[in-house]
Amino acid sequence: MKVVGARIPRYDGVAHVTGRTTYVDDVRVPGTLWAKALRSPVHHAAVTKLDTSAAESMPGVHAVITWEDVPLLEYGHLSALGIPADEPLLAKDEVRYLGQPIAVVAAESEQLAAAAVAAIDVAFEERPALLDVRAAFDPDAPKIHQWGNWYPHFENEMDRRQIRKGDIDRAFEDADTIVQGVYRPAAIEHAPIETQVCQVVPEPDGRLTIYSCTQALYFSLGVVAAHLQQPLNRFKLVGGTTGGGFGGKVDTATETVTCLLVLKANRPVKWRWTREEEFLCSSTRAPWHMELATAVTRDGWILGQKMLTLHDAGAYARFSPYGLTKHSFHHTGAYSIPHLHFDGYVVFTNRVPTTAMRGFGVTSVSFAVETHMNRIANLLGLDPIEIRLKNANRIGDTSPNGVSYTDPSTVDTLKAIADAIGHELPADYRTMTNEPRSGELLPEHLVAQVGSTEGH
Amino acid sequence: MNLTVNGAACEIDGSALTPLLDVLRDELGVTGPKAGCHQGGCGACTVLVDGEPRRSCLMPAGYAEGAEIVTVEGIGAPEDLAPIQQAFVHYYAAQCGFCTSGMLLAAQAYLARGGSDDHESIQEALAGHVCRCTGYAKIIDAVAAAARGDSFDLTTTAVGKHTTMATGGAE
Amino acid sequence: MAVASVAVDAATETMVPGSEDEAIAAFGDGVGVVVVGGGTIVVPDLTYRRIRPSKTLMLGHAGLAGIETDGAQVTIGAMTPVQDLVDLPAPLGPCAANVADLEIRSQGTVGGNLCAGDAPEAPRGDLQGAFLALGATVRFAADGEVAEEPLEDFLGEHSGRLVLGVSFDEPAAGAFAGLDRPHTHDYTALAVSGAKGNDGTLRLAVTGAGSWGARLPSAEAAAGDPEAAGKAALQDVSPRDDALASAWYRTKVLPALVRRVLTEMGASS
Amino acid sequence: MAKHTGRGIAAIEYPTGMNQNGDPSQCWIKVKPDGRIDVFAGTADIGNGSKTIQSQIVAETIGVPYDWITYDNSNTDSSPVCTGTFASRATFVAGKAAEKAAQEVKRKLLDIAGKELEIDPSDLEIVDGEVVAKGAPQTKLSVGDVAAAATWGHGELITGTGAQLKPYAAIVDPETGEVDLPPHSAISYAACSAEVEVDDETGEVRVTRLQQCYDVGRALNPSQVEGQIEGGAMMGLGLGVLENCYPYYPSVEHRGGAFGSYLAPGMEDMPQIDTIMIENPSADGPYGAKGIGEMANNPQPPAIAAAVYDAVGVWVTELPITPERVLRALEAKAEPRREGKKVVFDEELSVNAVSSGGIRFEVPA
Repeated sequence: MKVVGARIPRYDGVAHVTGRTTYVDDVRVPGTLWAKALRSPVHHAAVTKLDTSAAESMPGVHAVITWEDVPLLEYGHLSALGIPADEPLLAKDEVRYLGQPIAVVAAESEQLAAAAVAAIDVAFEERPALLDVRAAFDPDAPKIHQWGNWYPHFENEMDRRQIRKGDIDRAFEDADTIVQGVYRPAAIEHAPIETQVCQVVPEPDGRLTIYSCTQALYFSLGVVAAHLQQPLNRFKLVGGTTGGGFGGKVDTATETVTCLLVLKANRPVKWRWTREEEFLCSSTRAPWHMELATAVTRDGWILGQKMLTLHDAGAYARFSPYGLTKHSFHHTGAYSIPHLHFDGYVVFTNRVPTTAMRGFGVTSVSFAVETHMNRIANLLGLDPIEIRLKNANRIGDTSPNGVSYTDPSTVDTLKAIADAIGHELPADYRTMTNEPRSGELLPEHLVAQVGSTEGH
Repeated sequence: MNLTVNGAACEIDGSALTPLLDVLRDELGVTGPKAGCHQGGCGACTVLVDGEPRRSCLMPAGYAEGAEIVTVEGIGAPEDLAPIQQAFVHYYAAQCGFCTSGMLLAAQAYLARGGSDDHESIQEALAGHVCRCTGYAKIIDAVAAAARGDSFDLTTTAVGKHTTMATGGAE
Repeated sequence: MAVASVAVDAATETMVPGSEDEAIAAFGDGVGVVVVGGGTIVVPDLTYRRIRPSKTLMLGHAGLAGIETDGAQVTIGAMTPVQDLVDLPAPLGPCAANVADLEIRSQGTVGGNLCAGDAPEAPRGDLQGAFLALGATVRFAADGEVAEEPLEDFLGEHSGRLVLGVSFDEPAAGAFAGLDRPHTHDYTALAVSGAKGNDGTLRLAVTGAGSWGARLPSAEAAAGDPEAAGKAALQDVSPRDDALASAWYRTKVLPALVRRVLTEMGASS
Repeated sequence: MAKHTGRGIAAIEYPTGMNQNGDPSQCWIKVKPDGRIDVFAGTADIGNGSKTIQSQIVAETIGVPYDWITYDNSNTDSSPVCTGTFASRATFVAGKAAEKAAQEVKRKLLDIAGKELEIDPSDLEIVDGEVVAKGAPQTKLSVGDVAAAATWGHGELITGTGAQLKPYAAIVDPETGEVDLPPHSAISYAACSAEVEVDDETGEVRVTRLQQCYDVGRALNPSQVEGQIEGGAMMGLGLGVLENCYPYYPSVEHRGGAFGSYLAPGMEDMPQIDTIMIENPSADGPYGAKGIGEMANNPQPPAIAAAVYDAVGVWVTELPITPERVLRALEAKAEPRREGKKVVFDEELSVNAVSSGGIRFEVPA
């Protein structure tokens, strides 16, 4: 018997194909109220008036909550790592993106909740919006965030993530060619087929049961407990079965607000975002702006790389500082590059906050580095597979942070692709392995790159 | 209104305008069809109406009056799976499962009209159904296998049609 | 069950006529009436509360579906599903086949398509260009009277009028060219239809270059030279930016699509 | 008018587990009196298949059939901590916790069995649900009998707990980014070839083939790994040529709120996909596995961009590579600026062109 390595069908496969898997939206609790949110209709504004009394007095409306109802208004996605919080659960005196939630209503039906949202008296004084990360640093840029237009809380209160390795100036001096390019992948929707949804039920013992579509049960439990300033066992988070996530359902977008509505209404409440809300108001993959300057020799050795990254975080930080740090750790791609100079900024703009998504931080840099690599090969008249094999990270080579690689496979995967497409490699490339560099593959500029693999 | 859902006659109050999806899920408690968008854009709500695949979020319930409606619950139970359901299990064609019921019913209708195992025909028949997890490859393989009339071993999954294994690296 | 996601207002009066005559009578002058054909556009508008009508006219049982051929004349009922057109000759068949996916084509109707203007995301009347190229006539009811009008005049003027059907003469030749990305979920970003009548009249029309489908008279005038006709077509449209494509892009591509249609028709006639 | 074909290559790497680590996952297991196994973990199954994988790991580690396992990740009352299903960690980190918990269960089962059989536990093994004396396969006791003996005879509850946590790799020098501990648990690698067909008149790009090779460490369930890779390929295709929240970025105008205006890849967008899986085992992952769920959408966009260049001779470096961007690039036919040994592409996109002095990207000539 070998279970590991076997093609076992999904644990929940039969439940999936018979429609019996219970997703949050399939939970049925009698007496459940519907939640609907009042959201910002503008990209950036002061909230000059917020009066919910008319909505509250409508028949069938059981609760309206605003920022005033939240015990701890700001709790960050990275607070557990000691990173300060910047985003209110519900907007207080200003809104920073179109769709930002301001107040949420619980009522007997979805249509009644929508009518109550329309009855909330709210006024805005619009402010100029900042949308281009490249203009965020300019003196005349609108000031949109309490921390300034870019995140200032990296270690030692630095305002950027830096990587410095080797001597970039020497790499540029020694280079035969310096290739510069700009790479800008787009913001992407997670677009799981199940939209953001939760159902919260008050239990006889005073606890709240939270039916959640979260990708991270304990993370979301911690977020709810922190906002409500309650111990973890006040809540039972029920989940584990999620209709697609891709990173967006780490956000804990609905759970906390729904708990607050339940505590106010003392009734079960469900908040299911519409597809339109999912597209327009839920967080996205970030758009990135990346500039690369790479020092290369005419025979295709990469001596050094300078990089500037502007990460468009949208209106609030969420996971962006984490994502940018991960990005910086992987900004050389699958290659060993001795001289590095990286500056990355988490830049705030008046768009929907961005969050984790499949490949967080690295999808962007893979596009930049690899497209740049293809350009370099093309400019130098070199084969795109050979130049990659030559510079590929090998066992013992050190990463941008100075850590040695223990299990690289760049050589293997590239050779397999060369085979698959019928691309014949010269003999010395065909025999390449992942083993530590030596001989012609260890030119002078890479000697210092070979570290120790012990201890990892 | 009188509907027949998975063989059972149901009497429904409410507006003829109410989308069939909401009648099924919220009035009848038939939760197989999923509310993925309420815009007709994803296909998670597709059911069979007199044998034809229809987006139930777009169809006013009044249009289904007197019709035979079949949801995923109606094509096969766990102990008695329809061939297309067996194919989805055996080909690992469902991941998160949220698009699966709509996908299955579109496939079921395709098979019922004599659809072949030709990949392009399958792609055309199921084109409106968004799956964000699988990349569609295994769904197409599953429908093709069901179209061929294969039988399925439910204790294992099929060897990937698009994959080869290699041992490499630095052992 | 209290968990009702239904956002359709219970207050909306629904009228479900069982025949064309009943439909005409129920529609009346059309004031305050929202017509529900297949539901593909109106039902999401209702669920998302973009419209909140006091009265709806549901045509599903009014018997307005079907394609009839009488000599050279083809008549298509307003409730005919788009899917029923896909095997017709060009430009209508390939144009219909280019609309969305099988299920949406089976639910969306010809009448609804002719009354669909642009939405924030994109122009929606995928079939309008093909019918314009065919010189189609719309049969409609208003204030209880039935009348006909060229589609060209009717587009955008459907308020107070209930579409009953559309008719045209089978063309001697026809062609359709659209952007052919295989993606199925979006509306037609840009497509050109052409048809040559039995009397030699040539009509060209576009979908996606404005709020409504539009004839391309300047291109028609230059039709002898497909390249020149393509460029001339730009005088006839004022495309705009939307979620699917920019005005710039539509302007760049329209000449090519016009040329492809003319070339194909030239080859087939 | 012409359609042109092209091919492009990319090679990538991607870390498993949270960057800088510090992300715990835990698991606990109890054994019912008939030997059936209940596994409790807090790992959400978002479609990735962690319910299946963790059940497989537990069955394999203890030595019982897969269908003896029940897996409960349904709530935070019964399940221990799991940081979550993201960062390619559900198999690698949470699966390792399950393996550790199962090892403890196995050890306890062998202890009880040793007492029942009066054999030293180190001379016993568990094979397909039976405790067997090594070298004397006729001497055996079913796991069900062992569990019964533990319950009714020895008065013991057989449980196992496992926790996986790699310590947080702090940045010791924020000026250089140097760390003192490895910031990743394992790194996975992939290479990709993309083939495209480009219409030079409409700018439409159709991806016709993706050939990919992934180092997956070890495929614990090859069908599930394929599912991740194929799903990732389509998401990568979306990144490359279709998807965009802001069609006129950085403008926020014309943002789509429907599947009709946000182009998530559909079934007809699918190219031919061929995948090669290489098993280069990770030292730290359960049974050598690496996490490849996320990276599966990373190699396609650059491979597609290079294929478009190969087809029509223009670099489109803003994603997605829409028909409009292809046509604009074809119209501009931009050549890089050459200055000394510098070759400068995309100057109009640079901060140097857009910022009025707030930020610059300086490179010596």
